Amino acid sequence: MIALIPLFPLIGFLINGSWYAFVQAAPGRRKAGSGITGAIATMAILGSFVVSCLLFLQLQGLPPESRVLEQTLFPWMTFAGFKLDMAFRLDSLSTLFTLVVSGVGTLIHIYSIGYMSHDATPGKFFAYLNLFCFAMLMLVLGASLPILFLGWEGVGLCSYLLIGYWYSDPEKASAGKKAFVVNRVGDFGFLLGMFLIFTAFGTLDFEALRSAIVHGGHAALPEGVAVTTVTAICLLLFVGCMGKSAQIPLYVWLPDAMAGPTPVSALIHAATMVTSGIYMVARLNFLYSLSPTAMAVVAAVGGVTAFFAATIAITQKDIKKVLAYSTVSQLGYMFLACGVGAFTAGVFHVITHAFFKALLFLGAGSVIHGMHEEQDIMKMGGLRAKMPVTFATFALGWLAICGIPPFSGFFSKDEILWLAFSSEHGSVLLWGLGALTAVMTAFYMTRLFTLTFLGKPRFSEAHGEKHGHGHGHGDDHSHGHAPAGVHESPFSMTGPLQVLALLSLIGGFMGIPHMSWLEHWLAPVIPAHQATGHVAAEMEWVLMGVSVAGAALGIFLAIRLYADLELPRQFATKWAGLYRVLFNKWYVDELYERTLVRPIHALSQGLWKNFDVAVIDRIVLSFGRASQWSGQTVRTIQTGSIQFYALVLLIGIVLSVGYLIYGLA
Amino acid sequence: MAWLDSHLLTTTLFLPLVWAIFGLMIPTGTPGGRATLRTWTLLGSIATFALSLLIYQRYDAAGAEFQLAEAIDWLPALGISYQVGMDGISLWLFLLTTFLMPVAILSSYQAIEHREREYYFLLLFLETAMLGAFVALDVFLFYVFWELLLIPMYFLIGIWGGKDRIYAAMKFFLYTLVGSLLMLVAIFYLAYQHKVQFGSYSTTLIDLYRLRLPGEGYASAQSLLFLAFALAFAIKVPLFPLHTWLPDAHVQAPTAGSVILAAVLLKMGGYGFMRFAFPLFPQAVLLYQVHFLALGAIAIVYGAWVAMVQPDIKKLVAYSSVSHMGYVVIGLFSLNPVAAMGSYYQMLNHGISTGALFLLVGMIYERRHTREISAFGGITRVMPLFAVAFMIVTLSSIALPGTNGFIGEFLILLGTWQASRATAVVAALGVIFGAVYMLWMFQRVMFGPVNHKENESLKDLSFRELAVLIPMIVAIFAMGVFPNFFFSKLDPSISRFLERSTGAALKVEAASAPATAVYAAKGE
Amino acid sequence: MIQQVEPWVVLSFCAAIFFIGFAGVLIRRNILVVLMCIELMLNAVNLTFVTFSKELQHLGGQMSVLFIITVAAAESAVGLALVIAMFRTLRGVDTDQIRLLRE
Amino acid sequence: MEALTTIRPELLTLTDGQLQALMPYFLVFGGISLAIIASVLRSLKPKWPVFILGMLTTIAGICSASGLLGSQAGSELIFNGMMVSDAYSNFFNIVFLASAAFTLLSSFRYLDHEQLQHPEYYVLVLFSALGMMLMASALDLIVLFIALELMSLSVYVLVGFRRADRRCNEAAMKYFILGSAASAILLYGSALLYGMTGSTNIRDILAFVQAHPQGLPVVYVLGAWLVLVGFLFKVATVPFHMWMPDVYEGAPTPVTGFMTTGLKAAAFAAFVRVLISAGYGKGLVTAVQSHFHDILWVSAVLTMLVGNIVALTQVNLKRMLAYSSIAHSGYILVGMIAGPGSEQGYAPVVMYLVAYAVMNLGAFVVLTILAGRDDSGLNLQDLAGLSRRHPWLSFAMGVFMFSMAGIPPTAGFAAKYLLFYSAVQANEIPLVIIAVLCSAISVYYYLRVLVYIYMRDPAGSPAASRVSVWSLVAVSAMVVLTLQIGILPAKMVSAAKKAVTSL
Repeated sequence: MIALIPLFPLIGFLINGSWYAFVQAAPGRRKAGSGITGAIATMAILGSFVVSCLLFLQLQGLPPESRVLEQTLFPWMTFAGFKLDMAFRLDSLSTLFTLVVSGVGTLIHIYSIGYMSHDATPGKFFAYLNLFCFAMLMLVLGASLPILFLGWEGVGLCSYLLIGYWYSDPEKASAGKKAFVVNRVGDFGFLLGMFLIFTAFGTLDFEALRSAIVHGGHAALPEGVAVTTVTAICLLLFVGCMGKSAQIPLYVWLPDAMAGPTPVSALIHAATMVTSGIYMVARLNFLYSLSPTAMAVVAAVGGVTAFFAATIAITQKDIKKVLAYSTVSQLGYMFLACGVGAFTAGVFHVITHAFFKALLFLGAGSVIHGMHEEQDIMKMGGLRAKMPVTFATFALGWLAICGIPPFSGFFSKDEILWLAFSSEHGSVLLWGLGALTAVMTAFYMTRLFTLTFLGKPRFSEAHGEKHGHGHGHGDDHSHGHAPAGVHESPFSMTGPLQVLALLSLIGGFMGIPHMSWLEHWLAPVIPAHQATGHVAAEMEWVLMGVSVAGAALGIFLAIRLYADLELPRQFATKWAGLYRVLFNKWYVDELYERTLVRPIHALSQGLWKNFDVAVIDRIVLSFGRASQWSGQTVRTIQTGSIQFYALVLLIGIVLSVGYLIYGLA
Repeated sequence: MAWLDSHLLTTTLFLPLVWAIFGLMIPTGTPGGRATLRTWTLLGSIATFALSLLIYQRYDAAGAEFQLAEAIDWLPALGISYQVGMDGISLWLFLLTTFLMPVAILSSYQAIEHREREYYFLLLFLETAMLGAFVALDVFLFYVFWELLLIPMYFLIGIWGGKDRIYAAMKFFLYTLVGSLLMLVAIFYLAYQHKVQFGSYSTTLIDLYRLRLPGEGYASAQSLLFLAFALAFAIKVPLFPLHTWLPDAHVQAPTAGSVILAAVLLKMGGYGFMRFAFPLFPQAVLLYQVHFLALGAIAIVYGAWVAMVQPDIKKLVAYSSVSHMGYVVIGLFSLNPVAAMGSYYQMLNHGISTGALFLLVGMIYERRHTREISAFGGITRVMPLFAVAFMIVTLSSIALPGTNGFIGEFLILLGTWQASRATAVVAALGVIFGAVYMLWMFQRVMFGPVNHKENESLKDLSFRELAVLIPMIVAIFAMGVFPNFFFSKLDPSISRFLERSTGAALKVEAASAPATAVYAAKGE
Repeated sequence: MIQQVEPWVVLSFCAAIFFIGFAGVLIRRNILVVLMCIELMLNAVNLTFVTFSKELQHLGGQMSVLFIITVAAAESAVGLALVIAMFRTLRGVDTDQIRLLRE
Repeated sequence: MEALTTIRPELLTLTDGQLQALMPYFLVFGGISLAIIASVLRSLKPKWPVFILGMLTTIAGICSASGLLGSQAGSELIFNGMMVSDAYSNFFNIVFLASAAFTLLSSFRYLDHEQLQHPEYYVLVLFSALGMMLMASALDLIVLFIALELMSLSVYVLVGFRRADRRCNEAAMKYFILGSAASAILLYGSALLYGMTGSTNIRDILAFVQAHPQGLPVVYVLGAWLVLVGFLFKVATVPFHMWMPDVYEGAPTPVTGFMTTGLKAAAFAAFVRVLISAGYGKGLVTAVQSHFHDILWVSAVLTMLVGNIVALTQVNLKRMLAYSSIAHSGYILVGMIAGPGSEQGYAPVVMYLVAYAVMNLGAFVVLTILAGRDDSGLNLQDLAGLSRRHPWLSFAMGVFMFSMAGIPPTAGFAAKYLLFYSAVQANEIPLVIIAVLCSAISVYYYLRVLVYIYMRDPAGSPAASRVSVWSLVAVSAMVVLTLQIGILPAKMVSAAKKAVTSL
């Protein structure tokens, strides 16, 4: 039964993939609409969603401590000295993720039917989407680290393929490659972490690992495993998370990943894939909680990333880039939560974030779609009237991410902030970082919202015509309806927006403080957080007030500032240096380019030309040359003179006779 | 049938050669004649593959160590005999060879336009030589096949190769030969030692396994003999810094030649280590473990780096082979079951995925007559099917989970980690750089706008080319998803290999034979 | 009383002749002279044989000499024939003239 | 030491066994006599009769020698122990006669084309074959000398057979002068040995050595060494090799082929006999042995090195094969050195000689076919694209080249591994390593021939080559033999072993 969840998208992928490869791709075929392929893909993911729901209900029917469903398909790698099954395990944590992935996934699939309706190769697109869902579901369902890793790399692949979906544009293709490579850097850590786990615990299965550590609900180090080992494991695995979930220093790929079609950004680069790092940390919470050092690192990286990304988001002009940095920032939040031991809060934020960020991205997609591929918010404005549904749903998402009660973002964000302050791993500093980020989040999101939907339009109606050239051949969908001007998107797109808006609105109620259903539900996997005594309970309300006030402040500032564009321009000129640094994303890409990419490239070039060819191969060839040379030299002895030949003969005799006499005497 | 039963291996082994000799009689003056010749050759390779499937079916993993064995005296005065037999380690490489041969032949249909008779003769001749090397149970017989396969490969590169084909062919031949000649001396020494220790000359492998050679220190017999063997195998693998023949040979060889070179010939190095160098000289293996681990790790990163900056696709793939085969080496020298299994699997993987890469490069070369990366760009648009196939193979090459490459690299790294963490860390860097150079190449060739006019009119894959690629792609996924299918026939053989290579087998023997205990005690 | 010549004196004499012959082969440019030098070497050998034969009181040595003289005659015949052939093509019998084949 | 003062009647009669043992020699000698008669009968147009007589002679000789090889149990001493007929000599007789036969086959058409069709050619070849046969069976140094001269004098003439050609003359002259000097040295050595041991019979010399295990007189050692130098000259090991490339290059191609095979085999055959009796045999532990060993060791190494590296630089095929012939002498010398210490004894040497004769003769037959007027057109470039014109000859050349390079499955490989195997047994491992490395060098120039034949396009219009049925028969026979010995060497090995055990 569990296997059906990933199986459906796999089948969808195979159908659409073969359809694309053998029918659609052939040059000269007439363009196919996205209808059939989209329907197939949607049916597939919907199937997963239905199965997920059924299984969720089944789980709910079980007593909490035995809420685990397992299915072993076949032995994957099993031989003397090693055993690994292709096995799935559905427990209270993974069931949440399957629901989110397949649920949000279904919505985004539906959305894509509209969004990709004018694309040349929708078969390919939906095949990729299905493949992604398959991999993502494998990731959350895997019963052991290697299977998780299978999904982990699988989603990376899909991310790569979808970012570079419009491959004709070299920049987009590069962005895809960058995503893959940066993720590979993370996977490097992941792999090593996995090896270390295997060496230390002799297993890679989550349950076996858990039972090696957790005894009677209490995590303890087994015999012979040092804390440093656990710290090393956690940190190495966290390197993997940095890659996949875009944390400092490996976050650089995510903003570039916005090159992909917007539904992809929503599904992969906001709602699901990027949260798999949090999933893994939550999954291995028993391991992380053993290592305070690792926890501190996770929290610090998360907090810093949250703040850092927010600073960049403030200055970005590309609607998707803003959202991308906001995603990085929110992911940082989640890790902050995990780092302070609030795994449940982290997961909570994953879920709410999935709702509102998917909503925001899809809304942005709707805007872009309506604006004929315009992504610069400076060239938008006043879309409220043109796109009422998009505006309304986007507004809900905006409020949710700003943390305004009672929208979903408020609950999860507040939970994180509170625990960052109150938990034993937490501190005022972390809280401060989080709160400051919250203010900035409210600020830049409001800026985005204002510039896009409010104010006066800063574009001409015929504007759409001159855009879309960048996508080359693969991006036909912008040409189809340019004369129509800016317009609201079709229902296949706004429908999902509305569902997501609803979810953003009510999603938070699953985790209302002190009566959190979520915490209760996750208790078998993540032990309920023990309230610590050192912070007064009233503080919670105080802090909540502070954060809401902060959000309100941010919103207020942004609305004031961006009502008129003159003010921000003045700020930008006044603090030109700071602005430039922020606008250029702290020059991190350039730094990597200078310190890693170019040196390694130069090194490789040098190794090839100056070492491989000039040294190694030359040494090899020098044997041949030396033989040739000595041959040339020796052959000159052959002078052709009889007498010289006789002389050599004589010399030979004299030498040998001399040796004989000397030896015998 | 009874005869076939008892001579199954020999029949399979020599079928291609005999078949090829008949093929020589087909007149190739007309297009029809040439087509007949191609079909005839293809049928021959398919028949061989069918027979090898029969072998697969007969082979019982739980049974004796070497099955389907045959032994005939060849040169009894020197203890040399014709002995063939099959164990798990032979089995899959044998199948890999017979599986790839039809693919290679099919891929040559259009690429080879002149002297086809010789070409197809040599291909089948090569098959016999390769198969022989994989089933030979007599060290000397192995050596004969090992050298024998140089002949057809030499001509394949030299006659049908690219611009510098003669240089490449010569380099390939000489490089490999120089390495293996010392092995020949070592083989003689072993046979002689057998005479000293057991009273008769023998080059039979199982006899030689019983030898006890002093193994203390770098100047000991084991150490020197191991080096002689290892040199031959390391060149074939090829291990850094003995790899420089490979880029030349790979680049210049015709497509089928590159495929076989990469897919099978390189495996002979790894196979040689597993079958001969390790079990024969267990102490020396321990002695040189560190060195080879280091070289393997260097090869992985170095190969990847150098591959990154290659302007020629084939050369890039060639250097990627250096990198990939580095994994095999570190896996073997880690001396534990996980890494050993991974290593062996990696050999199969590399055979499939690099073979497929060469096929793809060959296909695009046939269309454009260049392999310069800069001559391409945006090919995906004109050749979507090709792009799909290329993508899949690329993914296999960068070891994406779900493809075959992952299983190998994962197991190798996991096993190596237990033997030497530093090696594993460096080797794991290869995971990153592997993605860098492959994807970068892929991007430059397949993505971006089509900015060369010649590329606008490229034809997508033909039916024949699909028939070539689909088996490879199926293999890629089958091996990635159901590795256990392969492991199950391998497991006992790998265990035996490790038992011998770590000296465990000797220790067991020593316990029952106290006279020789002195040596075995040092086995660790 | 006639003083018996010590055998080693004779043998040394033979050796000297032998090497004189060899030196002639090395030094002389005229092929005819070179041929004579070879004869000289053979005759030194003959003398050696005879000396040993006398010393050992054994006829074998002297028998050998007869054979050697015969063979030497045949050899000279062939040699002279070759010299003639050479003279026909090269118009000379100088060893310096035959350095066409080299290296 | 028996003085030859009394006449013993039994020395003047031949027993049946002896008579039988002499049959090959008689047959060949009879054939030669008939051929001489035929060749002076000008009215008969002696080309065909002499050729056929020659072929029949060699075939008859081969038959009777192989009959003896099969039937003879031990060894048969003839002429008061001056000659012996044993498996060894008969084995070599077959080799010599076969080599002569194939030389005749390949020469027939060649001589027509070169306008050298003189019946003396066949007679001389047969004479030198007879000389070789006598060399392999001589037990007396004087007999050996006479046999050597019989062989050499015939070959001197053959080398200079193209009388009007300068190069040919030069080759003959060089060979003659240096060969005569070497013969004189050999003879001088014999004289010294005679003086020390009182006999020229090598069995007696061996007895002398066995009687003086602790120390041999210096003069004896000198004598023995000078005799060996005579042989080293004939087999052309460094530094006594200088004549060889010039002579091989200058001589008519089939003669060169004959020299590299028959002559070399004969020299080695006699060499082995003499070497053993001079104190380098199995079971003899003498100071001489270790000294000879050292010198031969150095000589072998130099020979292999010089032969191979100089061959690398040659473009004329005949000259290249000459240097390669030097190199092969080096390998054989390795076998000679290892002989006493290995279980195989000198069998690998014998085996190698056979293999070398087969493949080299084959190569020279091919060259004979390809040679243009006055042996021109034997440079590497002239072979370019040969595979298009002569697929079969190209294939044959490929087989011979691989065989010489020692690549399986050819005779050259079988012979080489046998040789190196025995050297390893004799614990000559450094020597073997040098030898295999040298043979690796050699692969380069052998393969280069194939590069031209198979991988290069023909340059210019090639001269019409002279394929005849006879030479094709010869080539095909050599290909078959090369492969047969390579794939199933056991028979040849046991034959070689049998030959050597009879020593």
